[in-house]
Amino acid sequence: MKAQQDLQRASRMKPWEPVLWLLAFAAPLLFPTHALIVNEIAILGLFAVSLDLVLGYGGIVSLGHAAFFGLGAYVSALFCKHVHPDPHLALLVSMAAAALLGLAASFTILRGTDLTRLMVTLGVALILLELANKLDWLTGGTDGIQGLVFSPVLGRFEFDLAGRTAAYYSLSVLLLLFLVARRIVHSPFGATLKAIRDNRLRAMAIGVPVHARLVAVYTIAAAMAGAAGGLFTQTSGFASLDVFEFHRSADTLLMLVIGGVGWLYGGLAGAVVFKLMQDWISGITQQYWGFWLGLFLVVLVLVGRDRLLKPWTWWRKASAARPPVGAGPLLQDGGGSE
Amino acid sequence: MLTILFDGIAYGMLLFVLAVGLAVTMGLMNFINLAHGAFAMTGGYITVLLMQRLDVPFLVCLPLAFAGTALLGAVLERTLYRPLYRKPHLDQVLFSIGLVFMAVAAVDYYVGSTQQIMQLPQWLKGRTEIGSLGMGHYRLFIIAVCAALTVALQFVLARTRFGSRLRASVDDQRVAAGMGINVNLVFLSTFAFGSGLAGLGGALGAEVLGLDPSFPLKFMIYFLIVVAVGGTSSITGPLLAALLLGVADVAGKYYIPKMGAFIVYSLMIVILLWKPNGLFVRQGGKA
Amino acid sequence: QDNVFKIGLVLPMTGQQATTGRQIEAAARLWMAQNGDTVAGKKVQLIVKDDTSLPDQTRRLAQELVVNEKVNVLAGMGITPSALAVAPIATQSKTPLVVMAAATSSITEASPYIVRTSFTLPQVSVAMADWSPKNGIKSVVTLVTDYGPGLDAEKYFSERFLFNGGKVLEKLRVPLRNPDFAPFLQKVRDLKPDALFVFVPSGAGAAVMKQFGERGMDKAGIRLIGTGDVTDDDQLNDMGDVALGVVTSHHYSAFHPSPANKKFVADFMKANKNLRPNFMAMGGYDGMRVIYEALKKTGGKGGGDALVAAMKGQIFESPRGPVFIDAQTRDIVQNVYLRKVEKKDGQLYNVEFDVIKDVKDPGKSKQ
Amino acid sequence: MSELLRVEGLSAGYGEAVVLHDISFALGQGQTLALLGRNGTGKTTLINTLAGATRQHGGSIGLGGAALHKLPSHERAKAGIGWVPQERNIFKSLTVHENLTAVARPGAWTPQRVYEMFPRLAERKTNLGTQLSGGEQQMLAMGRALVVNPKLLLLDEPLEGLAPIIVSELLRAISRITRQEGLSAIIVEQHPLAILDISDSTVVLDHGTVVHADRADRLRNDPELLDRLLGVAR
Amino acid sequence: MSEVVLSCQGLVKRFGGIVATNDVSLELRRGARHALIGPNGAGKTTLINLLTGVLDATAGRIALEGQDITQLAPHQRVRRGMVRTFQINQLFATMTPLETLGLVVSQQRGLGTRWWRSLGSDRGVAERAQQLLEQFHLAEVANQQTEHLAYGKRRLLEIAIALACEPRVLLLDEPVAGVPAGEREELLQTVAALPAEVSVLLIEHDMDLVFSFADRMTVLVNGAVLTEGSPDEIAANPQVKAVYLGYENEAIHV
Ligand SMILES: Nc1ncnc2c1ncn2[C@@H]1O[C@H](COP(=O)(O)OP(=O)(O)OP(=O)(O)O)[C@@H](O)[C@H]1O
Ligand SMILES: Nc1ncnc2c1ncn2[C@@H]1O[C@H](COP(=O)(O)OP(=O)(O)OP(=O)(O)O)[C@@H](O)[C@H]1O
Ligand SMILES: [Mg+2]
Ligand SMILES: [Mg+2]
Repeated sequence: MKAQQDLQRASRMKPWEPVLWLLAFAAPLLFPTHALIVNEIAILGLFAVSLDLVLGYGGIVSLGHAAFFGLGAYVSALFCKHVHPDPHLALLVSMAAAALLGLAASFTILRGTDLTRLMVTLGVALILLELANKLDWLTGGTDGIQGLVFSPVLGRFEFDLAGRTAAYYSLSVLLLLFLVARRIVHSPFGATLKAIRDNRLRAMAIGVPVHARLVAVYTIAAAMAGAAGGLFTQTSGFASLDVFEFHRSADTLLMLVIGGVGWLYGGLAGAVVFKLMQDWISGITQQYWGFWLGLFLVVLVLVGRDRLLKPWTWWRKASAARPPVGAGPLLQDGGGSE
Repeated sequence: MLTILFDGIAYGMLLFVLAVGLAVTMGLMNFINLAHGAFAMTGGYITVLLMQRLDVPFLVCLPLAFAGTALLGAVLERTLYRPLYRKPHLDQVLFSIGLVFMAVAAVDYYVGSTQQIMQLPQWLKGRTEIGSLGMGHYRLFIIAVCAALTVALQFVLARTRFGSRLRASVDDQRVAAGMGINVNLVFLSTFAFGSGLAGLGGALGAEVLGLDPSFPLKFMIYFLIVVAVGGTSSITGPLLAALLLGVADVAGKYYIPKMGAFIVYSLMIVILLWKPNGLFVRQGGKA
Repeated sequence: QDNVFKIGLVLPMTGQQATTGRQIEAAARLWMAQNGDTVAGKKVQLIVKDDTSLPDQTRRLAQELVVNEKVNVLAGMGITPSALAVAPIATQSKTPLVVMAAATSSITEASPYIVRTSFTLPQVSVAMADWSPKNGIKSVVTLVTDYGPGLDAEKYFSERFLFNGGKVLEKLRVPLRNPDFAPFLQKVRDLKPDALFVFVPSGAGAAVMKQFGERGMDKAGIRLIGTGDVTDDDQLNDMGDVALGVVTSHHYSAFHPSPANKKFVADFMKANKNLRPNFMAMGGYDGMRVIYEALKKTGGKGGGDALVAAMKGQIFESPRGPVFIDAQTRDIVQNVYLRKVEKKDGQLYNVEFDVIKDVKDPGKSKQ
Repeated sequence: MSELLRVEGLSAGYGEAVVLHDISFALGQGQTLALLGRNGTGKTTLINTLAGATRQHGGSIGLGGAALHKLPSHERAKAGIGWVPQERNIFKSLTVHENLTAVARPGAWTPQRVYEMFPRLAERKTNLGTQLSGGEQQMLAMGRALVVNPKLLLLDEPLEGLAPIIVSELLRAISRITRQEGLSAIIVEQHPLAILDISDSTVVLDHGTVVHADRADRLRNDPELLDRLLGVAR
Repeated sequence: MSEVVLSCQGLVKRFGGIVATNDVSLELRRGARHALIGPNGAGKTTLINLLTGVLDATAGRIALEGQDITQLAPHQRVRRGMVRTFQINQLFATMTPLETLGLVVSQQRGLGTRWWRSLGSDRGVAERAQQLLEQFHLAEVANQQTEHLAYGKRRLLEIAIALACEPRVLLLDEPVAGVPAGEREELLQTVAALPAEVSVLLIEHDMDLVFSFADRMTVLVNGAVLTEGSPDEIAANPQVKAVYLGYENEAIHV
């Protein structure tokens, strides 16, 4: 039936998607010298996808997503140090811990304006940062937890210096969780999230339990961010305070916005663009790369993401101005009943 | 402890001047200008460089910092910011962070990355003791300037039509213009004024907060806290929020130094959970 | 390719620690300019990377340098977590890691390939704790930034100070991100110690001193002492008269009266638009020397193990004074000087007036 | 009767799209014009073009001798245009009173007089724009156009969502204002019969062009024509 | 008469000093076609907001099918069959009408928490969505983004959403505002054609429509119920004429 086909179209795998993933998995082989950055991008990508679930689909802005990343990182580190060096187990424990934190923290993001949410999420992350600093008997304070050795992935693949195992490990986890996220956003559950993002009042008026949905998606996203943090620790062998830092949340937000919010591949694209760009420019000018990165962001916004990243539109006339799609006004009350 | 209260008020006032421009652009113009700190930094560097290199007196530098930053704000508004008013907030975030990155690197390139140190005139360096209350002259000066500024701002926004014309323009540019409001001029002057305030704040704050190229990033969180807690719809909101945070921070660090950074963040979270729209919201309808 | 000797220098070149990176890079380049870039028939190549003070970046960059560039030596390391994060890579790849800045005591224990040419905080703090009781300071309050090096400084200073019969009235810790020192200084003022011992990262030193002066603490009879970070040569001149008379202990002063140092300072300033070298530059400069000497000795044969072996036990006359790389700990042994800020030729300098010779890192001698 | 508004060869639209083609008509001082047409024929676009809120592609607009089409939107208010947009567009973060004072110009119409006309608004003086009922917003939009003290009122479906009793009062008020104070008005309305009674002339649009322009009573008294042009039987 | 489905007693809503709803008691019977009229600002929209839980009442009780729902959250009331439309469109701007209706139908059928299958995987949902699209003349714009639709279409979607929720009680707030005269009748006919056991409460200022639709009317003035009765009683009531209809209403709606 046509309606059914139309409804399913969005969720169907596009031909370019498997190609893209094949390319991603080929990258560590094609560019063996860049396996480390592939690993880093995979982790950042996972983190950005997790933020996209919250921001792009749930409509909740957050400047404190690093809270979950950081918790995942530290839990993995502690697990390895005190319990068992198995990376898979550690990853699951990281996700569980982050999910618990997400569940608890989700109650802080239900009310208020976007600005409120920005600040509350940020505050939660910074408090965790302070905690990690103060509980130095557990976390090693500013020195962090260093020199961790995780056992081989799948019992066979040692984490090597060139970072190939790390890259494949992170890419696999990314793919797995990405597919789960993809399922979620195209499901009826995902549709109710979009409904909440677009119009909370109306979502309530068709019987969607807005708060319960937000709690659920926040928890899921937190678990994914926790996985990213776990990967971070496992592939680098340490966890230190900066996993909770403000800039980690902020950079991820930038990546996501660069790639496009409310589109799962946006987070991945943003991570690739941002990281490669930073690596490339800072290789050229170690002191002033910030300037060029900043310039890129400014131009990106002024020219428009579409026009900048799709060269074939350069010679077309600007399409008639239409209202921007994306996250709603930052300062408006997310609404709903008090 | 009166001295602690005094220090807290001075610190809060300083935060207020630094953040009030942001409250204006963000609260009234509904534009997320994370580059606010970059304007503050500009004001700071204008002052420091004028004093160091040209020996301009401090008191002359302050208005110059205001005017210089306001001019910069006006130029940027005309050239870069204007098309962004209609873009989604996240694009505004991206854009203004990009500006911050550029400003940080540019200052680093031209001035260097070391902390700039300002030499205050002698009459601002002293300290007056009245009983148990010790007041640094510079902090006294900050309080005086900020108080004057608050009164002036309050007057402009409450007693003139400018405030409501600005809000009208933000609510609906097209219709506001159709009702005879020169929207472009209103935005330009507001933005320039907000930037100027940031510049003044930067000039005043360089002495207490330090000044180096990472200033805009380092203090962005503080500005945002003040604006979020104070609410974006008035001037008194951010003022009281800044004072509250200033006093709480200073007193907290004095009495329970172990709690360090926890205090400000916890206070912020508690307030925002209690009053999600900030302490002071424009409500209307309370006839 | 075989004739190239690569040094991977990973440093914070941007962000709040940017000055560290600048000073070290400039000093390393100065060393190469003075001593040529061919050693033992090999062309020395310096590869600089910016880690923005993020340990995970430091680690990735170091790893890439080792795997892709096949660097012979890793060097730099602006902050302790960065150095610690790279340590396993040094071990795994048997690449010497010359730490030129990070100052926490334990770093050298993290890998047998780590050699340090900067200093450790216990080293300089203990010297201050020895000097002050002899000079009329019976009670102090310590004020340190709440992170690794700060805690080190606090611990070693106060332990030794107590041991020497002094009293520590209160140990204050300032959050790393702290805009205003007022409450802490007010607390100190109310406690009325003989002196305030300060350790803060170099940028914040000026602010502390100014607010110290503004609060009239000197007039209330409180002296300001600390480690040399507070009166960092990099910024000392801009601090103005508040800095005058401040007593600090450190291993290097740009005013160190030796011909080697005079030349070092003059050349450095000439090459860097009159920027005055500070102790960070010194760490970078001597780090390069240690690498060069090791290369000379081994002729580039024997890989990382040989290089580290050749670095151990080096003794030389550095611009900072006599220096010795302890073969056992691979940490630096050096003189620690007591200095007072004075005006010389219209410029502020840390003028040395006392010295404690051959100080080992007490963090290690403890165990 | 002196002429106030003269529109000649006007074409306008949004972005690249041209919605109105070659529109010409004139309106005298103190006169009321009923602007009619089916859904989506360009009535709102014409009103908005007069207010300067669309993109004009050609033609001229003269208001009391001044070339209105050369003025930016905000100067047209000064030149004598008072606009009630179709979607009301109350400034939502201003109170009722501020909505009026923010745009008021000196003249016979003051906020006070608006309150006398709509006592309901006086009771809601301190409510924010969003805290008004639909009909109250409509009244406020009308009042806001009046305090600009215009020569020409542009009313885009001003009766929508108003209670029947207010509708009749408002219609009476409009005709009083135009007759007694010399204001001209252009009124867009879905129910033609309601306004033809108080109008002097009509313009009917179809597909962005004028298909009928005449005295109002002609259309009022010709059910067949009404049906043909607007699909309004009875 | 048939049983009462929705009732409220002594509802009060205050905004600061303003009493928007003043001690309103109302009963809606099964299958009723009930109109709520009253001057602008009388509190009609506010009353609907109270009934549906968008606003919390200052005082009073609300019962749906005999159960007290005063404390229930809005979405819980929807689950019990009370659905509304909004005076100002409330749509999902970035979705298409098809997605919107697909979502509403699946939510209505209790599939809203399903996360592992796609939105279109349920055949019944798709069929029902398609049926609604056709019923409301939205089929040809089914795959366009809602925010780009013409106003009339958006208005239709607003009402289609409410019907997709399979209401047992339907509250309509000026459903035909902005809809051209010709299409108004048709729209209301769709509503009138709902199953007989569905109760409808309609707010509308177009008296032609109201009188042709309603079998019972309540008049609200200044937040309080002025009177209630059959259409004939209301039309003849001099008080209603004075405060709401006006004497010349025939002249307006010929
Ligand atoms: N912002 C816009 N951008 C592009 N086209 C538009 C815009 N607004 C309206 N249009 C188009 O212009 C044409 C005329 O629309 P307009 O709103 O002027 O009609 P109208 O006669 O006022 O209709 P209604 O009776 O529904 O108010 C329509 O085809 C519409 O689709
Ligand atoms: N949030 C609010 N704060 C203050 N007053 C409000 C608020 N919401 C509504 N009111 C007031 O309550 C009264 C009732 O409003 P309501 O929207 O219910 O009227 P209504 O009967 O639907 O009118 P209309 O027919 O014009 O839509 C109005 O006078 C309005 O100004
Ligand atoms: Mg129209
Ligand atoms: Mg209403």
